[in-house]
Order: sequence, then structure tokens, then C-alpha cells
Amino acid sequence: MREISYRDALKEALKEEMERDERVFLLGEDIADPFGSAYKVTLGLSPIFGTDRVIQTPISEQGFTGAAVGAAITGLRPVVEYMYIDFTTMAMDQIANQAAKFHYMSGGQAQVPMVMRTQGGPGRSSAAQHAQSLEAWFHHLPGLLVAMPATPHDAKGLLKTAIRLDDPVMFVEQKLLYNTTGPVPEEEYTIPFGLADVKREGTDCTVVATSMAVLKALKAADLLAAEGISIEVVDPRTLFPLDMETIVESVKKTSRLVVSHEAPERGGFAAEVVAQVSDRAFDYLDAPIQRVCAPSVPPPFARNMEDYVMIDEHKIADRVRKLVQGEI
Amino acid sequence: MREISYRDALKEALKEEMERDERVFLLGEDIADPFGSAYKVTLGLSPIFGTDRVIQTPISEQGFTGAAVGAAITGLRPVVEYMYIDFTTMAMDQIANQAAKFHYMSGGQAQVPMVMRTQGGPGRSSAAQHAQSLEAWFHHLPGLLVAMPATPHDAKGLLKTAIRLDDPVMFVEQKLLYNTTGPVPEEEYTIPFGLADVKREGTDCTVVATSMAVLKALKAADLLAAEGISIEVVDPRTLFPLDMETIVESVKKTSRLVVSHEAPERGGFAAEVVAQVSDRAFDYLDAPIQRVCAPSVPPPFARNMEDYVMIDEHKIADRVRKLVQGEI
Amino acid sequence: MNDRKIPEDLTKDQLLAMYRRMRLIRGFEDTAQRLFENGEIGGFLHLSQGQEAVPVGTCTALRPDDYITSTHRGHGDVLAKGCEPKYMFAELYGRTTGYCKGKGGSMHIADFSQGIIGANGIVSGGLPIITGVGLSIKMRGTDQVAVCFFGDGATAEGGFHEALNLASLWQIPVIFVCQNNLYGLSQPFSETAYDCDLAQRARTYHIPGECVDGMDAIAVYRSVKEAVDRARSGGGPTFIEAKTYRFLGHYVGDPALYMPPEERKAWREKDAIAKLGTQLRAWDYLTEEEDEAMAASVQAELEQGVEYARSSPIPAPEEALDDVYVHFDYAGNPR
Amino acid sequence: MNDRKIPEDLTKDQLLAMYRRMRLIRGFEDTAQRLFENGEIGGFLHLSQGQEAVPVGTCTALRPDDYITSTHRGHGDVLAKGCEPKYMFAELYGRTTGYCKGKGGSMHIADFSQGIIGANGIVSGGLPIITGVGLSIKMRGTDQVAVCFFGDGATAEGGFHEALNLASLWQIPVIFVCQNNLYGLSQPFSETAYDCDLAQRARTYHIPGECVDGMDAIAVYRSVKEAVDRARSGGGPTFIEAKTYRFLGHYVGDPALYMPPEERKAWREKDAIAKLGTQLRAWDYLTEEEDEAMAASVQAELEQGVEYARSSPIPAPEEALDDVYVHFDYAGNPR
Ligand SMILES: Cc1ncc(C[n+]2csc(CCOP(=O)(O)OP(=O)(O)O)c2C)c(N)n1
Ligand SMILES: Cc1ncc(C[n+]2csc(CCOP(=O)(O)OP(=O)(O)O)c2C)c(N)n1
Ligand SMILES: [Mg+2]
Ligand SMILES: [Mg+2]
Repeated sequence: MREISYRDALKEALKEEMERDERVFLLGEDIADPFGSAYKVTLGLSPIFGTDRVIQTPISEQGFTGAAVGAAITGLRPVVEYMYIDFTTMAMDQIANQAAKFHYMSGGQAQVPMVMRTQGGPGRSSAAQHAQSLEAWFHHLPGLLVAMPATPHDAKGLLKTAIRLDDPVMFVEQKLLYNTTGPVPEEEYTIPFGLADVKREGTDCTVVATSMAVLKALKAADLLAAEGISIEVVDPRTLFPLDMETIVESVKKTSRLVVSHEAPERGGFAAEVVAQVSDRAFDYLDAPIQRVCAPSVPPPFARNMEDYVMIDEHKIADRVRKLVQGEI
Repeated sequence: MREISYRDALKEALKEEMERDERVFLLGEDIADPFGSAYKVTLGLSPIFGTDRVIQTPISEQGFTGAAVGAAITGLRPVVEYMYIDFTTMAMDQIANQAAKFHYMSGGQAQVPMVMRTQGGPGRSSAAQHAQSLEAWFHHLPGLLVAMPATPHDAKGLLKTAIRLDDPVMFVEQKLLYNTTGPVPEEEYTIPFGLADVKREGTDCTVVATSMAVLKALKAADLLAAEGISIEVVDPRTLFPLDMETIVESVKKTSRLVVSHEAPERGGFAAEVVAQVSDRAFDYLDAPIQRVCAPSVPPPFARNMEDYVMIDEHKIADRVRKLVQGEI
Repeated sequence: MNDRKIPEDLTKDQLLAMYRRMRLIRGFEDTAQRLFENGEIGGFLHLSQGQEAVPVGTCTALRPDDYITSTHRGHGDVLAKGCEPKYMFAELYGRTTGYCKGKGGSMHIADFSQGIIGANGIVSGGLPIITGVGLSIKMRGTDQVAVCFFGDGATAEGGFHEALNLASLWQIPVIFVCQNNLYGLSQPFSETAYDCDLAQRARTYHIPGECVDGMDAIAVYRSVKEAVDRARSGGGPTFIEAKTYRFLGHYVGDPALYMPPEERKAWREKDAIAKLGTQLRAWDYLTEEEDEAMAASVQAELEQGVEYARSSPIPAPEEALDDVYVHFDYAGNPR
Repeated sequence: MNDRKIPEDLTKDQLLAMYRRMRLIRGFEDTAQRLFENGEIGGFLHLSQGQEAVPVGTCTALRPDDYITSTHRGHGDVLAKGCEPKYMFAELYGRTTGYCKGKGGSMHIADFSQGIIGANGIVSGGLPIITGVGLSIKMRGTDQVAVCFFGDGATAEGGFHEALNLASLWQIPVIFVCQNNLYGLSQPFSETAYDCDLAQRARTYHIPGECVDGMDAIAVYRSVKEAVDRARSGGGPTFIEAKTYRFLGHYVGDPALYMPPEERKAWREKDAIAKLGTQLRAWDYLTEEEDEAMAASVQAELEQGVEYARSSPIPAPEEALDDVYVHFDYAGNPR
């Protein structure tokens, strides 16, 4: 199968959905050519669809989020882009109090088919206000769906689904993933929300990982395989809806679980997975569930400090090793 | 000991700290007399301290939060009030990217001694945008401290400490607690952050509860006591720093744990408690840790629907009973 | 007084309909207040007695397929655009027949079938949203227009600025109608902005702005009509400040100690309903008997509305879990 | 040209210091760019070549105890207020000797000891903050002033409006200095606001506003000086739009295809450093030799700065866990 980048996979999804449905349009800062957005996902789309459908906005996150809400509830299907997930803070009322709640508070009258694309995560020395991983906020919020693709294949399939759903979706990309490549079918496909993907099968320990952590977990799997330890890497792909069946099945098989993400540990998504698994698979667990996440500090600037707080394959492998060897 | 209301306890804390330290001042919407703030906590303070220290602002949450950050980093000690926790969404950049991070990103130069008072929670049919419990967002955020007092005594002691700390504090009150009363010493006292309070001792099951859930847990304790079940109610009082020692000690004694709060379950604070306890007390747990929280839906308006999603003593007691009787 | 001059731009029927609507709103608010004070309904009630001329004047200039957004003080706005009291009462009673099936309550009443995008509990919440409604009209190529109602207090929020800026940039068919009732919650407008002329501020965005007497329904109508005509023909947004007054406190239960009694009295004397009634009689559009008959019919409609609400089914409590998502139940299971 | 007329309000020493500071900024930015392109430093670099006259003109009107806030493009602003290149380079290198001990990087350089409250990665982030700085000055009763630097792009954010509104209401000693370099990131200012005169907009808040040639350091100084004098004597806030230009792309690595070459060329010709140099020579304040000596001294200072940074200690990685709280470690243990 052809291999394309995560960036191009996303771009294809946008292009195909804009071709398929003329109600779909893009809204965000600096998304039109020649700049084509900070991570170049939308580069090349304004020449095709025009700046009436690739609408470049002033630096007004609250304003353009409201614009998306207003457009969505009156029949269009906006896809907005926040250049960094850190800037969703500027639009939090429109995201949390409006987009996420309109369907509910109108008693089901309104539908809010909007996608909020953004990217987070560390790894580029971009410091405290450009490298956060804030998905836990959106995951906690009733009314939103949250997707976090780790591969080009998932990125394309999930984005197409997100655009077709009638619920608001927070779609969280990762800045270091854009240049990663992987197989993506030429033919049309979509990936349902709420379906985890077992990215690697294994027997000794389950690792539930999201976004960049999936890639790190797969590398950890290689390291561990060399030592005779077999891990199963489960990527939920959507944080909500969350495919607990696949996770619980895996844990029942392996009896051990590590949950990993790039966001700070305290109150992060991993805690929810721990809480649900420890409830639903209590009798199957041989050891306490472990979290491999960032320590709860803001992203530091200096590379070595940033590396220190970032998860990586070694941190995951070390924890798995300790679990399997009964040291935890 | 004299009994006063939660509201008056808070008011006393503000008054005493404003008398003690002239750098302390209040900032928020409609906080001056004669209105004296939505829940009347600040009523009576502007006549004493003047409207130069009880500063009533336009409806500009972003603006006045920024004003507090600016004042705090240049030597003052602002206490801001968000009328409803739901409105922190309007100020999220200033809270999350500025207040919480200034100390860190300036390499320790800046200190941000500001308190953000607000109130959340259901119970008054105030619907989707006036009854949320958003403390999990702030708990997840490195750089903030989070307090959630359940009693007049704790409200006063914690607020005085919050004002004296040099770190930014999200101080979350609860709308139905303002009229509750309890013993509060006449003499000066403060309560340290990070010190849980065992609100009732017991042997069969630990219930960790926050804010309003503490009162519900205490009622559940009465219900259960009549059936011969003894629960220990632990109130962490501050979500961060979190006194895990007290919680783990209690769980080691009782072998069972229920965690309860009013916020939606998915990704809420309870998940963090579960994750930490299941790691640190794995071998002491006789049964899976249970969460008694709101289902993850926006707050509905109609009383009976709101009651349905609210936690109460029966929901807590039922879950404890099942745990103790081995049905879970 | 040119009260004698019969309007040429509004028919007798229109004027009578406006008058009736204003009385319906007043009656609705008075009834809601009574029901709240009786303990029959709960939540927050932000009532709009005194402000009726603004929504009614405005919505008289609108078509059924036009849109409005409103605020926490939204009863008058949504009634003016076409909401029926009975479904509104049902909402306040938390019944399944309410506009939002009891999930929304006073602050979230919406009727999408009539372009009523809803009241909003967030001050300024509707302002960013209206830009999307305008954008959507423009993209769909219809000649609808969209009105954003908001209060004077909302003008201090950042969303006010962002919305005006986007509307100006996009030249969308949006009419900003600021109901300046002189107070935010308890704060006088003079504490919201220093000596501010809102229409003038709008003009710095190149949005035509004007200030109109919000106690005069016909004046409001005319101002909005001009804006609507311009918007429909592609002329972009307009800003209207309607100076009005909230006769009562911020919400039911607020003694409003911050409103000087003389001020309250003075504004009561400008009552827009009384004014229009006097005009209608002066123009021989309405006899005393017709006036009384109308009062009775309004009263009957409201009483029937309350009755309808009272006798409507209470939602099953577990309906609280519905309507979180279109495609999933609240727990994330597909449906 | 009145370039021959020697300024009476600035001494020769002041003018030479301004000139040197501008060259220091230019050199700092050029050096940082080279270091980034070499791969010696990382992160994001938003450089300010071309804009030097604005911060230098502004800060020449300030006292050491006055405050500034800045933006993602903050090197020039903080250098103008007194930051030293060596500690800035150390920050860019992520060293313990950096202003923020390597935790902040380019977008967060701050020096509280000199009132430099810091660059800010959030567009418009400093605007709400400056109101608090102004409030604090007023409450503490000093005669300090506070300058808020921000870009044209920031004026579309809600925080811009909220900050101007509060400053106006509170009459605080704040000077808003908008560095209008014609572009947001890639978006021309004409796409940020429809035909907007920013100083005029400020005046609707009753904030005196004026537009100044941002390629003329002396003009900027005079404009800010007037504002500072007013602010110090209790006259409240001022808004200044300085029209300037970013010679390069938005960040190092941005080819800036959206900036027309003729436009870039035309602005290069207005270079404020060259302009001031010509003036200084015309006034006989600077000989060719002195000019070259100054260039060499600037170059030496920068090279020493880089050397200082390179030879400074790298933080222990686990220092990443420090400075989250004053009273607790990152995990919540008291200290
Ligand atoms: C973002 C936000 N901040 C504060 C409030 C609390 N609040 C509700 S109404 C109100 C006053 C609004 O004043 P105005 O906009 O003039 O409308 P009015 O009440 O006069 O109709 C306030 C402060 C809110 N609902 N939303
Ligand atoms: C809230 C927010 N939105 C978007 C960005 C991304 N961003 C960084 S700089 C920039 C352009 C800023 O333009 P302007 O304010 O004119 O400053 P300039 O870059 O021209 O100095 C943008 C969009 C950001 N940092 N913060
Ligand atoms: Mg008002
Ligand atoms: Mg710019």
C-alpha cells in the first residue's frame, strides 16, 4: 500500500470531504495559501476550494469558534483549526458552554456538526504555552467527542468520520506526527469512533497509549521483545467514545496494564482508564495498573529538560519490565 | 463553639485578611454593596474597605483575571470572584496560560499570589451553563492549587491560607453550601493546604468525598450506621496538593474505597484518586474502588432530572453497602 | 407630539399585533414571576418587564425564516419572534412538552423551527454565534437576516469586539440589537464603559450604528427595518442601541437596591405598552372595549398556557441522560 | 527634510544610546537567526529586524522602574528595556544562566528586576495583564507607568477590547504600543479588521490615540514621552499605533511568500537604523570612525554574549520539575 504522511492523510480527508459535501468548510488562522496553516495541513486547499470555503480569520479564537457554532446549528459543517491546543483557552466558552451543550440544552433540537482540529504535545522546545496536551479537559466535558489519531491511516479515517458526525468533535493531532508516514489506502474508507485498534498483539502486558505514546509504545515493544517480553499495544483512537471492551479483553489476557500519554499525569486521561479497568477487571489484575505520563509540570523550554519530562520508549519499557518481573 | 454559615465564614476570612494585609483586594462583578455579589459573600465589605479595595469590574472575566495576574506579579494579592465556575471559560487563557505558568516560565522570578474564588455545582435548577463542576480542569493544570471546602470551618481556614500563599489558587465553593452552618472558632486559625480531614471515622469502607459530597457522605454514614456498617469519611479539602497519606492509611484500614463528587464521572477528580490508591494500596483492596459521581451529562434544568443526576446519600450508601456485602 | 400622525409603514393589523405581543410578553413575565414566587417553578428567572418594545419592534421587521439569538433575559425576545407561551411555560415547569423538553429552562429557550436559536446563559455568548449564523446565510445564499439581542453589560466582554469585527470583515447580514437597560446585573452602564456611545463605537468597525428610543416600539421597528432591508440586499451588518429599562430586579428575588426609586418611577412613566396603547386609541385603531377584550384574550392565552404546562407530562428522570450526543448515548454507546 | 534640526528634547548621549540599542537589537536578531539556522538553538524564533525603532523609542521615554509587557516577538522590546544579550542568549541556549533558567526560551524572556514582565506566547496575552500592572501602580501610589507592546494581529482578540475598556474606566498609567508591522502571522492587517484606524478606535474608549512613524525612533520617543508624562501625572492611558515592518518572515524558517517583494524592498529602504545613523552624522554627533567603533563594540558584546551562553552550565534535566509552585514541589509536597 502507498505510504503517505500524517499531514497528507489529514489533507486528503479534508479535501475528500469538501468535495463530497459542499456544506463542509474550513475556518481558522492563516490556513489559506501561500502560508497554508502552521503545520501545512491545509496548504493547497484554498486554491482548489477558494477562500470562501477556506476562510482565513483574524486572530479571534472565540469569534471564529462562535462562527463555527452558528454555522453548524444552521446547517453547515465547519472544520475549525486552532493553531495550538494551548489557544483553545481563548475559545473555551464557545467550546464548552456552547458547542458541547447546544444539543442538550435545546432538548435535542440543535445539532452541532463541527470539528475542531488542533495539535498539541511537546518535542519542539516550544515551551509552556505551545506544547501542552490538554485533551483531558475535552474528554471530561459531556457533549464533546475526542479523537487522537496516532498514524496517517487513523488520521484520515477518523477525520472523515468526524466531519460526517453530527456531534462536535475535538480532533487532536500532534506536532511531531505530521512528518511521520504510513500506509493509507487509495480507496475511500472511514474509521468509526469508539473502536480501539490493537496496534500490536502480545501476552505479558497491555499498554494503552494515545497519539504519540502509541509510537513510543510500539518502540518499547521492540525493545522488550528482544528481552522476551511480549506487550499488547492498544490504541483507543478516540478518548470518547472509549472502546473499553477491547481494553478489558486485552487486560484479561495479559493481567497487567500500563497506560501512557504525553499529557501530565495528574487528572489525565490515563486515570480514567485506570479507574474503569480497575473496576471492570479487578480480579484479572496481577499487579497495580501503572501510568507512564508526563510529570505534572508546564512544558519547559530547554531540550534536555523537555526530554526529561517527555515519555519515551525507555520509560514505557522500564515500567513494563518492572511489572512483568513482579517488582511493582 | 459559635456556629456560623459557610457564607459568613468566607466573609470573615476575606475581612480578616484584608485587615491584616493591605495588599489584599477583591476584584469581580457586582461584588460591592448594595448588591454584594451573587451569593452575598462580599456583602458588607465595600462599606468597610471602600470600592478601591472591593473593585467592581465590568463583565470582563478575561480582563479582570489579567488584571489580577498583573497586580499579583507586581506585588499585590488580588482575590477575584467568578460568579459561576462556568464563566471561568471566558478567562481560561489568563488562568491556564498566564496565572498558572508565570512562576515556571519566568524561571521562578514571578510569583502569582492570587486567589480565584468561584462556586459550582447543581441543585438550583440553574441548568447547563450555571451548574457545572469544573474543578477537574484546574486540578489537571500544573501550576494551580485547588481548594474545595465542605464546611464553614474549612472554608474560613482554607481561604485565609489561600490568600497568604504565593501560588495561584482556584478556590471552589458550592452554591448550596452557603447557607449551611457549622462551628467556627472566634480565634484566628488557618488550615494548611494538602491536609485531609477525616470527617468521620469508620472501619468497613473509606469514602473520599469533596465539597457537597462530604455532606452527602456523612448522611450516608448515618444511614449505614443504622445497618451496622461503619464508614470513614475522608475530605481531602484541597484537590491539589492532595493528602494521599491520609487516604491510603484509611484504605489500608478499611480495605474498601468509594470516591464521590458532584462533577461528571468521566475524567473527573475521582479517577485520579482511584489511580493513585489502586497503585499504592493494591494489596490492601478487597474489592474494586467505586466512584459515585454525576453521569457525564450537562446539568439539566428540570428538578427531577437534576435530582436524578445529582449524587446523594442514598447513592453513596447503596454503593458502600454493595461493596461491603461483597456484591461488587 | 406627533402621536396623531398615523404611521404609513405599518398597517393597523401590524400595529395591533405589536401591541398584543407586548402585552403578551408583559403578561408572560408577570405570570412567570407569580409562579416563581408561589414556588411552582424554579431555576433563575430574569424577567424583562419594561423592555417589550425592543424585541417586538425588532421582530416585526423580521420574517419567520430569519434568526435571532438572545440572552439570559430572553422571554420577551423569543416570544416576539414567535414562541408560544404554552410551550414556554411547559419549559419553565420542566415538562416534556417544553421547547427544550425541560432540559433548558428559562435561560435556554429555543425554537429552531422559527429561527429562534435560543436564549443563552452566558453574557455575550450569542455574539460570536451570530457571526456564524450570518456566515451561514451568506454561504447558503439566502436573503435571511440574523438579529443578535444582547445587553449593555455584554459590551464589556471580548466576544462583543470579536463579533463586531468579524461581522464587519465578512459583511454579513447581521443586526446587533443592544438592549441597554442601564444596568449589567447591579452595575450601572457607566461602570461598564467610560462615557461610551455604543453606536459610535460600532461605527469604528464601519458598522452603521444608531441609538433608538427603546421605549417606542415603532421607532425600534423603523430602525431595525432599515437595517434589515440593508442586510437583505447585501449591505452588511448594523448596530442598534435601544435605550430601555428593566422595571424590576435582575432576577426574581433581587430587591434591586441599586436602582434609585426616582429613576424607576421615571422609567415606569415611559412604559412602552401604555404609549402604544395611547397611540392606537389616538389613531382610532383601538376602542376601550377592544382594548379590554385584548387584555382578556392575552390573559386567557396565558392561563391556558399555564394550564397546558401544569397538565403536561413530567419527563422521566432518566431522560436527563438523553440528548447529550446525536450518535451516541451519554456513555458513548452508538445508537 | 528637517533632519538638520538637532533635537532639543534628547541629548547627544541619549541619541547615541538609542542608536546603539537599535543596532544591538538588530545584531542580536541576526545572531539568533544564524544560531538557529546552524542548529545551535531551537524552539521558535520570532525575530524583529526592522522594528527596532519602536521599542527603543518607547523605552527611551521610560524609567528603570517602569514596566513593560511584550509578545512572542519580544527580543527587541526586552533588550530596549534593559535586558542584556548574554543572559538572553543563555536563555535561548537553555542554560541555567538564562533569564528564565532555560525554562522559558525566546517567547518568555522576563526580567522582573527591571520591570520586564515578559514576552508572551499568547497573542494578546499581555493586554489584560497590563491593566493589572496599571492598577497595581495606582493602588501602590507610585508614579511608575506600564507599557504594553502588542502586534496588529492582537487587536482582533477580545482581550484587546477588554484591556482598553478597563484601562479607560480605571484611568491607569498604561501606554498601549501597537507595533503594526502590517501582518499578523501571514495575514495582512486589512484581513484583521476592515479599514481600521486603530488610534481612532482607541479614542472611542476615550483613550487618546495617535499613529506614529514606527521607522523613526525619535518620533516614537516623542509620542511615548508625551503619553508617559500624562500617565505619570495621573492623566490615564494612551494608545499609540507605530507603523513598522518585519523585514523577515514570521519565524525563522518562514519564507514569507505572502509578503510582496516590492513591499519588502520599499520598507527595507525606510530602515530606522540607517535613518538615525544619517541623522546623527548630519548633527555631527557621530563620525564614521565612531560609527564603526560602535559597530565593533556591538559585535563584541554579542559575541561575548554567545560565548557566555555556550560556556554556561546546562541545567540538570530534573530541574524541569522545579519552579512549578512557590510553596510546594511539583508533586505537592510542602517545601
Ligand atoms: C460570562 C458571564 N459573566 C457573568 C454572568 C452573570 N450575569 C448574568 S446576567 C449579568 C448581567 C448582564 O447585564 P446585561 O448584559 O446588561 O443584560 P441584562 O441583565 O441587563 O439584560 C451577569 C453579570 C454571566 N451569565 N455570564
Ligand atoms: C491566542 C493565539 N492565537 C494564535 C497564535 C499564533 N500566532 C503567533 S504570532 C501570530 C501572529 C501575531 O501577529 P501580530 O499580533 O501582528 O504580531 P507579529 O507577529 O506581527 O509581531 C499568531 C497568529 C498565538 N500565539 N496565540
Ligand atoms: Mg443591562
Ligand atoms: Mg503584526
